[in-house]
Amino acid sequence: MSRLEELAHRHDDALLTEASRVAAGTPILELKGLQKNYGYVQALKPATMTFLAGEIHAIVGENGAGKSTLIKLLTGVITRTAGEILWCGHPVTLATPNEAIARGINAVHQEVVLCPHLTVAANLFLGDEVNRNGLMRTKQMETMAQAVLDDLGFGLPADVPLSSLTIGQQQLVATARAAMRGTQFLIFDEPTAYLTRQESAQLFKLIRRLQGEGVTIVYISHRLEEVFELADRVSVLRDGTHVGTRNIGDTNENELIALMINRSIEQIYHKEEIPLGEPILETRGLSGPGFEDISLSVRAGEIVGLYGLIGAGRSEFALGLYGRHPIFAGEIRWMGRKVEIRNERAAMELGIALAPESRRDQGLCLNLPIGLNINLPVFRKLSHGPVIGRADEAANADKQIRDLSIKTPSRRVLASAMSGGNQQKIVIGKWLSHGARLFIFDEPTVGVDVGTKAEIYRLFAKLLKEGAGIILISSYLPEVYELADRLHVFRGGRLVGSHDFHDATHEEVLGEAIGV
Amino acid sequence: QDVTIPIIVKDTTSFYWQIVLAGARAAGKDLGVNVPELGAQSEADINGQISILENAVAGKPAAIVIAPTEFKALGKPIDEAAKSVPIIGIDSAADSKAFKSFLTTDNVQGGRIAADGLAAAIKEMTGKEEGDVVILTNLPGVGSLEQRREGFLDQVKTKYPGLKVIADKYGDGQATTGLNMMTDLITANPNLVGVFASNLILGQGVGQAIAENNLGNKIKVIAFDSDDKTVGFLKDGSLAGLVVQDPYRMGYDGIKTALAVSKGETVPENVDTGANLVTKANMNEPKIDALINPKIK
Amino acid sequence: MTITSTDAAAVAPRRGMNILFSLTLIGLLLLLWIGLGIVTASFWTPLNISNLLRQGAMTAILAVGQTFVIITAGIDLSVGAIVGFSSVILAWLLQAGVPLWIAIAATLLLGVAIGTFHGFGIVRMGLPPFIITLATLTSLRGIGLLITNGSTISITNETFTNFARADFLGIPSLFWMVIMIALPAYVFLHLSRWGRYLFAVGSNSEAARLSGVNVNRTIYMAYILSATCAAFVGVLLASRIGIGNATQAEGWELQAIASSVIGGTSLFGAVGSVHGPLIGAFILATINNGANLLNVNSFWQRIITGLLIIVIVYFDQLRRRSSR
Amino acid sequence: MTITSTDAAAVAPRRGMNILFSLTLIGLLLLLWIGLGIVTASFWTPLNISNLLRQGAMTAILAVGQTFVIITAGIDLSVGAIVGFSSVILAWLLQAGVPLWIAIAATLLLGVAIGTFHGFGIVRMGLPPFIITLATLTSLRGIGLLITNGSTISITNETFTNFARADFLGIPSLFWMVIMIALPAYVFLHLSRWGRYLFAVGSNSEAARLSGVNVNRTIYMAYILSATCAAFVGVLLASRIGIGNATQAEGWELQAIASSVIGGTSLFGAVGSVHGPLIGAFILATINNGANLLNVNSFWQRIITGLLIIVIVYFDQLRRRSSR
Ligand SMILES: Nc1ncnc2c1ncn2[C@@H]1O[C@H](COP(=O)(O)OP(=O)(O)OP(=O)(O)O)[C@@H](O)[C@H]1O
Ligand SMILES: Nc1ncnc2c1ncn2[C@@H]1O[C@H](COP(=O)(O)OP(=O)(O)OP(=O)(O)O)[C@@H](O)[C@H]1O
Ligand SMILES: [Mg+2]
Ligand SMILES: [Mg+2]
Repeated sequence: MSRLEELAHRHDDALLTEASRVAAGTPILELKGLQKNYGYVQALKPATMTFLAGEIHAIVGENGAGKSTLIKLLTGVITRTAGEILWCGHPVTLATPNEAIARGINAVHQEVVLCPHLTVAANLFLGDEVNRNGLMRTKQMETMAQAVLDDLGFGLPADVPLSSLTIGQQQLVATARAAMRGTQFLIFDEPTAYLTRQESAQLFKLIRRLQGEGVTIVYISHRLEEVFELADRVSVLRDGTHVGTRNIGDTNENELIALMINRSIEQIYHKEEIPLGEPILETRGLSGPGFEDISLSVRAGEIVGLYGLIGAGRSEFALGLYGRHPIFAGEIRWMGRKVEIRNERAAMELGIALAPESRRDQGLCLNLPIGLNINLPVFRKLSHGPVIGRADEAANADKQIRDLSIKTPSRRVLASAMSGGNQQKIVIGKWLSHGARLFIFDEPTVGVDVGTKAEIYRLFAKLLKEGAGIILISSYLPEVYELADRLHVFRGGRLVGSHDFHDATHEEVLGEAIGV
Repeated sequence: QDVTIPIIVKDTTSFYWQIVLAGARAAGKDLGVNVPELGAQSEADINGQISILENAVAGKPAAIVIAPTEFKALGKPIDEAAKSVPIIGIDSAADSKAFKSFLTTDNVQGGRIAADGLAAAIKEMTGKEEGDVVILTNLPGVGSLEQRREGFLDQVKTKYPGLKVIADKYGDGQATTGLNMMTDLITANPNLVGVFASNLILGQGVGQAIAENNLGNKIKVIAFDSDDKTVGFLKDGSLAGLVVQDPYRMGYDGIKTALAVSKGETVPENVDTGANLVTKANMNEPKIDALINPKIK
Repeated sequence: MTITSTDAAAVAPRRGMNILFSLTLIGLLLLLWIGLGIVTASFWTPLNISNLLRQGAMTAILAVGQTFVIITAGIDLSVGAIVGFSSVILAWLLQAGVPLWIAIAATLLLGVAIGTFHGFGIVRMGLPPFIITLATLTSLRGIGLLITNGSTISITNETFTNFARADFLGIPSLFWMVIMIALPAYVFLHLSRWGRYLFAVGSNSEAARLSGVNVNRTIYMAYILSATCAAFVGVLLASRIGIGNATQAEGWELQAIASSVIGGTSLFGAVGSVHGPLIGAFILATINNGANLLNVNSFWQRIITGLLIIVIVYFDQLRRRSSR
Repeated sequence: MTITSTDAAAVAPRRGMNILFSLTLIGLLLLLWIGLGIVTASFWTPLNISNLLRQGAMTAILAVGQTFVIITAGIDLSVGAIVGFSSVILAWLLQAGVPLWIAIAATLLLGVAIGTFHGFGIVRMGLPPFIITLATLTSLRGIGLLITNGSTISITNETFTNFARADFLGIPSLFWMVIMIALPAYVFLHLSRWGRYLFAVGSNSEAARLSGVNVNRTIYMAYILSATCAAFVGVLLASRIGIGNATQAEGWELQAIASSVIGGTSLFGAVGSVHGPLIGAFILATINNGANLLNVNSFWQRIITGLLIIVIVYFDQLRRRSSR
């Protein structure tokens, strides 16, 4: 018996095992006219769907289509406005997370919802602690947690505070947690958004293993190739409406895209022939916290891609360039001139823009309006004397909302009310309006739907044509591979390989990143 | 100079107790005694004063002079302290028989004097001892203020049936609150003729309200204790009278008596240092002048 | 915070009280005023309205300053102490013969200095705002008491002490001071970029920093504004009661914070306005004024104040939640 | 909070003071004690140590209760008022002839009730903790004053009033009470899952809820514990001063919060311990005790207290940061 099953065994009770009696291939969960309104926003219009026991069911749709809303309804995070949910054939309320957990419905949410102050082990066991005589068995839980993490091949320590992990790693912890709980029905909401190929592969192995144990899986992703690799069936949501469900064998990418966005796009990766200009930025032997001896250059009109596994030091390098982290050694040359970038504002004044990796921690002021978030870097430009030009402010915000098709009724809506992908677009929009010479995009398309992705890539081309340079950090290999004029591979904080466009194969790049 | 006699007052942040301390300081200088000046930071802080007494005892002084904040609460701690150090009480009593000597002003009596002064002032203005009056207390739960209130209310009830106490209000220790309460009372009670403000801070606030509205000839105010602000109000007629005690003497004689006790001399068991009504009429008498202009520096 | 499965159903029975629930904070304040106008004869007299405006003025100004700090997710416990301390400094300078305007300017500058010190403690020394402002609270009272030797310093300058009781165009000068502070504060917080920066820092200081906001300077600014408002209130207090006394304004920090929170400011930062705390302060002043007019027993007055705070904030919360 | 590009360089000159910086909070407390032992003859006398332990005891217990609340990212401003109120209730019950143990039990139950009310206000009515506990603070003082009619109620039960003065095994009974509270509090906070839930709720209440933690119950629990600790301190205070008086313990809420924050608790929640606030409370008590022994002028005492708070928390912050 594996560690996972051993843990799952702790949860044997009637409510939980109810689902295991549902025969594979027959409905385990049915939605009948399920609906959710946020005030006037209809996030999910009456939806009728069926999930079959033991299947992997993918859900795809544009940003703001209502995917996360659906998942939150199923896990008791929010309560429905109307409709019915049938679990194992009988109606259930699923009004609280506890009820969902008790029935064996678990989810790995899009935004990591764990406690940053607690250790990894404490998070894994939260709400489900191992007790003896009323006291927690902290050591035992730590050992068990470590065993599970090792069993899943995640290679994470169990005794460090969660906040010391990167988002990708936190996502893995959330996955381990959901898998541990005697799950019958497990939902993944864009689990690979922050993962590299390596970790994604591990995750897929886990998903297949769980399926083998009879667990029903719902899998939400914007990466269609993952859907085709994993799923048995796929459902499409558009604007809160369920527009169809297909067996995976009966459909193809183009049909899904057409269903999702109601039109077709010829090509996602938009790459134009843009002549490269003078170098904008050069680094020579740059070292700082988390990266060492990095030498690279970015020319006008060039996209420089940085690829690597989680923790490879790419984000740290970007923050170092941007003056957020100190530089220990090496030099930065800007337009051929040696410069010292002491802080973020100095970087901005030079003409560098950084769209950071974590939209929650670094990118957005979540409880402030979208408009304020978009304009935050440019208020200086929007001010006449001490007072902000209200019209300019509105115009700039609305322009970005339009250009990036951010799905919101108004710029006054709080950023926290946006779907994950739309939040990501706000982070991008923030920096597009800044108008810099060098743009650093750290994981810019995390959680962004295909249609908008194509839009964003088109915007990249526009920036390049205006004479800017771009550093594109991505853990999604196809993205950097197809877009970058020059691709650098990071491993352990060092530059381990550099390639021109399509110079190396996927496998070669991956090999360098993993270090085999 | 190795004789140490600490003096513990109720509230070091009040002018009244600063005069007591000034008297004690002068005595210390005159008699060659080291006088630590201790005290809580609010008259309501009973626990704080007990702690300070405990700490003072730990320093093994020759004697301790204390003005107990609360009658009952300080009884036991003083009994306890008296086992190792002679204790001299000033200002207020405590539930203890351990005092070697006791120099008090009677706050109940002070309240009575205030009632008399108020009645006289009203009579002077309207010709009769009649009308609506209010009593304002700076803070609830403070022993001496309660005693003044008690004395005042009792005296009004028994001696001046024509005076009607229409409001009996408590503030929060702030002059501004006193000022606000007074302006509101003026608004709500057009027939108001008299006010008793039972301590210095309230005297300042209430005096200001009267001055602000120029009502010195319509509403008579008796306050308790004095400083140059309230003496100024007395002069310009915003206040009709001040009840003043002799805090300086209390401090001075307290230390003097304590030194005598520590040397084994016999001392009088009870001394009343008295309370006086100061009005515009008698404020220039030398005895009164000394009371309202204590030599504190 | 609480989730019930019957959100939709729960709304229905409330229908009858809907009007109450939809009242804005200023609506609740007006309701209080109308109620008091009905039960007391003297509430709506010009004299009483003047009194009311005067009584709420100082807390209102403190609350506005405090709000800047709270929006950055900080807290300034020292404002009450600064008020008392400033009254002492001003009285002391006047006593020493310093001309009035110079004395006032010096007092306000001291406020700036205290605010700068708070900023320094938070930004450079990494102290929690609660701790550094608590420390100043304690120390400032001590210094003030030391200067006055525990007593009060009278202010003899008549021009100055007359100011607080004067009217201008029928409105008390103290209330003009509120307007004089509130207008630029409004422009600053709601119309200028620095105001936006305060919100951004309070919401997510890392995001603000990466957006090029000078987070440290923003924090300095918030604490300087708060301390300077407090010093200004100290000047007004000195004028109103005609003395400098270090123990005055004790507990006003809680009043200011309460006004701010009643006015909708969130202690977790990034939520707040200029008008909210003003209304909050006048709600508190109205409760006291009304209780005095009605001659409510002082002890009952406390009980009622507590209950009214709960009721008012509860209605306001309901409105906010439903409007979302 | 601040990032300078010369972090590395700035560390070097500090080398000499390294020992100071690496001191834990309890190290700083011991340092204070050693220092006081050197400069005063009476500090290390058994009598004075007893005094010190007695004087810190009540704040220490309040601070532990308060810490539970702060860990959930809340605040309890009412604890001082509860202390005063409980002393009144206890004295009143005793005066009415209720047997001692029943009176104490009833007082503690009242604490539970008040805490439940706070929980209700926060969880069900959605009020900010600051507001609901401020309201109780105000109202409870009013009710207490109403019961005592503004004065005090004497307690004649000698057994009871002797208790606070008594020693047991040479240690003051009040300090035994601290131990009696601290031990179960430690087990509760650090070893039981309810303690962990407090941290989880303070860290990310949404995550806690999704994990099946009963967030509402956890919040109720924190406020009930805090209020009950306060009621217990009220009982101890009644024993110590032998009276019931509603205005006692004014400002103790700030003392308790300060002790907790000095002890390393974060007002943003999810960071805190049981020993931290205890040490914090005794640091504050030591400062007062030392100042009295050294015969420091009481105004200077305030100034020094403020400065020492800054210094101590600064060193503690430095240690925390460097140990990270
Ligand atoms: N708390 C909220 N308040 C108001 N509206 C909300 C809230 N949460 C989500 N919405 C709205 O509901 C709609 C659906 O959001 P949802 O998060 O389900 O989208 P999604 O399909 O998961 O998108 P993405 O791919 O970007 O994650 C969006 O328009 C969003 O703005
Ligand atoms: N302030 C710091 N000082 C020293 N090392 C750090 C610091 N911050 C992060 N690191 C370490 O630097 C390494 C690089 O992390 P970084 O987040 O930059 O990686 P990345 O390549 O961007 O990967 P990801 O895909 O997770 O974004 C990690 O091992 C991290 O633990
Ligand atoms: Mg989503
Ligand atoms: Mg990264």
